[in-house]
Amino acid sequence: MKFGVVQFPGSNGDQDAYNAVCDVLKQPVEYIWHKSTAVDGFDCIIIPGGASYGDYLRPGAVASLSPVIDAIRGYADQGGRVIGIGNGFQILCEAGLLPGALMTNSNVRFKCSYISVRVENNFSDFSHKCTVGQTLSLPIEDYQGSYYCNADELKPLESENSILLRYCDKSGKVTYDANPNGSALNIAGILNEAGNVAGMMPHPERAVDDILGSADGVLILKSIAQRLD
Amino acid sequence: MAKVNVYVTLKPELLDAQGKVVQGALENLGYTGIEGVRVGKIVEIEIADAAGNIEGKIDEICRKLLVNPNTEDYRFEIEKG
Amino acid sequence: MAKVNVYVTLKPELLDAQGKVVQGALENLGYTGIEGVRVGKIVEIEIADAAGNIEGKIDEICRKLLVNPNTEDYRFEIEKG
Amino acid sequence: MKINDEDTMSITDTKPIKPEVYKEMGLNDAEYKAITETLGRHPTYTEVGMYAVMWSEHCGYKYSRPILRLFKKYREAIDGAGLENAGIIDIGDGLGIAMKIESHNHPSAVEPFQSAATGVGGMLRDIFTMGARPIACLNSLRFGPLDDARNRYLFEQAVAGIGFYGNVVGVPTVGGEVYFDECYSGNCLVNAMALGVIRHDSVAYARADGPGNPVLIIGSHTGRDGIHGATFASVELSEESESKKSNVQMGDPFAESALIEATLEALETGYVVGIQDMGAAGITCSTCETSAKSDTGIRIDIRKVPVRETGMTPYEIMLSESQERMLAIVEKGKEDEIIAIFKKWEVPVEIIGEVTDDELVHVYDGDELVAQVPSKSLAEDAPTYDLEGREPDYLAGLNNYDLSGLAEPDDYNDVLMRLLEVPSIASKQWVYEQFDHTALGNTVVLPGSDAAVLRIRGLKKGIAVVTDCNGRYCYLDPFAGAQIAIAEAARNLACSGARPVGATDCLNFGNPEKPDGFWQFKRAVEGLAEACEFFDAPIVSGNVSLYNETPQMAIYPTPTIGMLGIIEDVNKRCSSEFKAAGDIVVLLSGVRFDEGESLPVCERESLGGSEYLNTIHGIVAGRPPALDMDREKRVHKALIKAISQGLIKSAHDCSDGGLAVALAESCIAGGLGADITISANCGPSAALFAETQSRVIVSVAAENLGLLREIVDECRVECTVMGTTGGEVMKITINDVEVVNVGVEELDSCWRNAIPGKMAETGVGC
Ligand SMILES: Nc1ncnc2c1ncn2[C@@H]1O[C@H](COP(=O)(O)OP(=O)(O)O)[C@@H](O)[C@H]1O
Ligand SMILES: [Mg+2]
Repeated sequence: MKFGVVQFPGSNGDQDAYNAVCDVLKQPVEYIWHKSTAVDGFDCIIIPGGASYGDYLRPGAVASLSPVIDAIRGYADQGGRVIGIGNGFQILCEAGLLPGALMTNSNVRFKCSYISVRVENNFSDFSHKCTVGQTLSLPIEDYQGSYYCNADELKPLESENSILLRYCDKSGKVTYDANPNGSALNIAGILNEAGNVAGMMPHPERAVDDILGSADGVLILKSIAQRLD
Repeated sequence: MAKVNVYVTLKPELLDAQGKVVQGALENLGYTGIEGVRVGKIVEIEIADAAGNIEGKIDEICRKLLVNPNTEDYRFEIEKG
Repeated sequence: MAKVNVYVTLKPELLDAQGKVVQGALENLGYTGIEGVRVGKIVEIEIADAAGNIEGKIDEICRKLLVNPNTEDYRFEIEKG
Repeated sequence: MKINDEDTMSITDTKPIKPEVYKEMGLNDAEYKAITETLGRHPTYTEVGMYAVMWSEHCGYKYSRPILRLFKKYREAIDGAGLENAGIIDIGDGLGIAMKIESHNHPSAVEPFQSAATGVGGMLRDIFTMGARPIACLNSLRFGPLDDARNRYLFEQAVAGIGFYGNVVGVPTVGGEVYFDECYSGNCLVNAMALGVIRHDSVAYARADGPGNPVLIIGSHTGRDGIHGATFASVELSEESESKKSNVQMGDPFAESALIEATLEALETGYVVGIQDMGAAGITCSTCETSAKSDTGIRIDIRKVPVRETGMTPYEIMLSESQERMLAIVEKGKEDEIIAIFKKWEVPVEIIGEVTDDELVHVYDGDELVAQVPSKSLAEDAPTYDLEGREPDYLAGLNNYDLSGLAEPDDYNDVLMRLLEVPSIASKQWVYEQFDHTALGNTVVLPGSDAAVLRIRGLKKGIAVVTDCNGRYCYLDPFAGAQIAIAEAARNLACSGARPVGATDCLNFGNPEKPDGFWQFKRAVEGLAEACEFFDAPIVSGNVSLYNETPQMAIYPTPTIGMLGIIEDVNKRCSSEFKAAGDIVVLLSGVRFDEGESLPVCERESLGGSEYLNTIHGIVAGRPPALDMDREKRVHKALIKAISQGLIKSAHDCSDGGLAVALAESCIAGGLGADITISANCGPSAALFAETQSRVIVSVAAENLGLLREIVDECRVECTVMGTTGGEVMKITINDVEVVNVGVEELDSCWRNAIPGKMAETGVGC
């Protein structure tokens, strides 16, 4: 079972994602250069976090036009699993692989912090190791992490169980105060309609060891790895 | 030679967080009667060759890269030189 | 009632990292003859009361808050309504 | 350019440069004369510019070099192989940490966002130029009080700029400090620090060996920005500096992140002979310093330098401080391989010349020779001056200020809360939330504790890092204040379980040409030099920022220390918050106890220089608290040992605001109250708020108290049980009188909302 981690100029979460797959999942993993279109043979492709192309213009806008994303579009159409984390989520939205967009945080400041998210869906390949309603502690770090989509897209997200994670308080309640950036419906992560493409602003790959403050990210990584078994 | 100014603004129905902060700041500075502030982008492009369907080309560039149609509107001006 | 558009652009002698990336992306998309791209800001302000020296007021707002005179130039248009 | 021909060209017929011109650039008559003597002719305009920047204080250290020799590592480097971009500290296992701190003060007062951003960029380049992979950034920031809108603007923009750069590059900003004081109003301090990991066998050097080897310029195109930035950093800020504004440098963290990956990959090949980043004085500095170090020369054609604008003069190209650029010297015949690596990362790269054997820097503008200067005269022969220092007249009066008449406050709860609200003491969450501190996934102790702790992939050991300096102490006694900065940095490391292994310093001072200013500078360096050796934290790198004053005021002398420590087992790291109800709260102290007493002998004077005195009484006077380095070190030893055995649940040092503030911070961070009882032979204000040194508050499980006592006895450290954790209230009883009783939630909200509250008074610009 082979993981791919896409490398864009300037993306910096690639190493975290790569190391997490090596150290935590102990699975084979390879970098995929942004100009490459060779995406077959991977069991899951990670589009990592961290400022591809400097987040210039709009985060993810430039990266979404790269050859690798075109190839990933085909890969996803055939049911290939893709997870975008942070900037990776932004890229997937910009590329139209996920609905909606990520907008500037409501306080117009970058925010880095451990937050709590509630698992809304545990049928997916990205969350079946969790229970519905479980609270995960994960770090966020973004300036444009506020999820938005129009009403037409929002309804199906809700009705089709495509909301993966929502910002909540420590006890698991989804409240206004627990929303760190103004996201619609406190959305922190979503799935596409087919359930094989996921995007999330929190970083599970950085929360993989109690010593780092949380190992809750392991549940998400293991969900991916074990469904593939 | 053409100089193109593309103006990209947030769709009016969306909350403009940055605009709101600027508005608050203006109010703090004592300016009254500010009813709304919205912050958008200008992208200035210089193109060597202004022949052909330049409008069509710019429009394409906007839709492909400069603008996120989910959240933004745009208009542009072309100044041929 | 007045609607004011303030256009804020980076001084021409300064490096526009954003513009450079946009230019590179356009070239990668196959657009040729792009000689330069610069990214700036528009701030749209709605003011209830357009009486008095509104130009002066807007200019002051630009200098106090909207524009960083070390790095940016600006111009504005006022549309009285 | 005929660079392959025998270089027979030389510059003749030069005319004298007008004194106004070289003076405007910062050279004096004697320096100009020395240049003409070295060259045997008058310099060209380009050459004067090159000398002016290289001989400025910022690059040439003309006033500070004699003093910096007090630092052992500096002396050894200057007398030996030469200084490198950053110092390297051995951490065992074949690995080292490259570490450096640097100021971006003057530009920040003019254009805070870009200056803070480029400060971070410059630091990172110093690190990866050595071949080290950057793993963390820290910073040290000082501004005037937040009641003033201009100060709020500077603070907000500097923080945003640091965040912008570090967050986009993807190196976590794991710690730092922020202070506010009137003395920084006209002259804020923005110091950026970075560190990276490196294998000892793959260190890269700033050298230009091997005549004939090609010289490459790498990275962003050269523009007109920042010309004479180094000179600018070497004068006092004045109205006139307003007109130099247009030389702000713009940072491009995206370009930097590609530069990091490409450079590290190029260095891996082993074909890079030498490499130097371009900071102050750009191409001038990198060409002359690398060749001077290798006893070679360099010949370049500035027309080969990729430029952003047309019509740039040789002078402008040689002095530009455009960011995200490097100079590399590559093994002849391997240049294509190296160039291919940079191309892959889409980083611009050009061959601009070659190494020569004549020890000269030759600058061609196409066919025309525009400068030809001995490398060493630029890089090493900057004149140094022994300035005169004199103890400032005001100092004796301040030091001997009589504090005995101070009234005790009526309400200690109120005083405590007022101190927690002082922005220098209050929570810095507003700041560090704007920095990505979890990037790279190695941050073990996040901002908010004493020192930041990082794991190193594949190793059991971890590292701890911290920045520290109390400028007020340094103002009252630069020698003692500097020593306390070192002691406190080491103490913060010890609180996380780390022993210090090295340090870096940023010497922020006023005008050295004034005897007061020079005395402060010299005394502080003397203090640092002695203390850093004593605490086994040799200073391996640093930076000097002088002239931090306005016509109204000089800053407090502020020798910021960045210190690195090692934790043998990173799983054993400790943090500052109380962990569980029912734990015993213990004070470890290096201060002498009198028979039968459970708190140090303290006198009124120990309130000298304290935040209490400043905030509650509006007085900056007295002497800084006394430091006994030997006792201090024993506390660290006991603490590190107890932490390594897993005996201690939390540790937090007493610093600004004294014992009461430190207790409150451990309560707030842990969301737990404490019931504390102490006895003292001084007034409650001194017992609660004196900033007596060498003290650490720890919490331990009751069953481990005995084992802890054994360790502290063995280390000859005082250990006083003060109470227990638990409940929702923090209570302090002194000599049977309850003086403090406040809910932790109330303390928390004072402390947490102070900075956001002040900042909400303004809005962000866009
Ligand atoms: N400018 C900053 N950048 C990042 N972290 C900061 C900054 N200022 C303070 N911090 C963090 O906030 C915490 C408290 O800082 P400070 O009040 O200076 O602590 P101390 O009193 O222990 O020196 C520390 O973890 C520190 O690293
Ligand atoms: Mg501390």
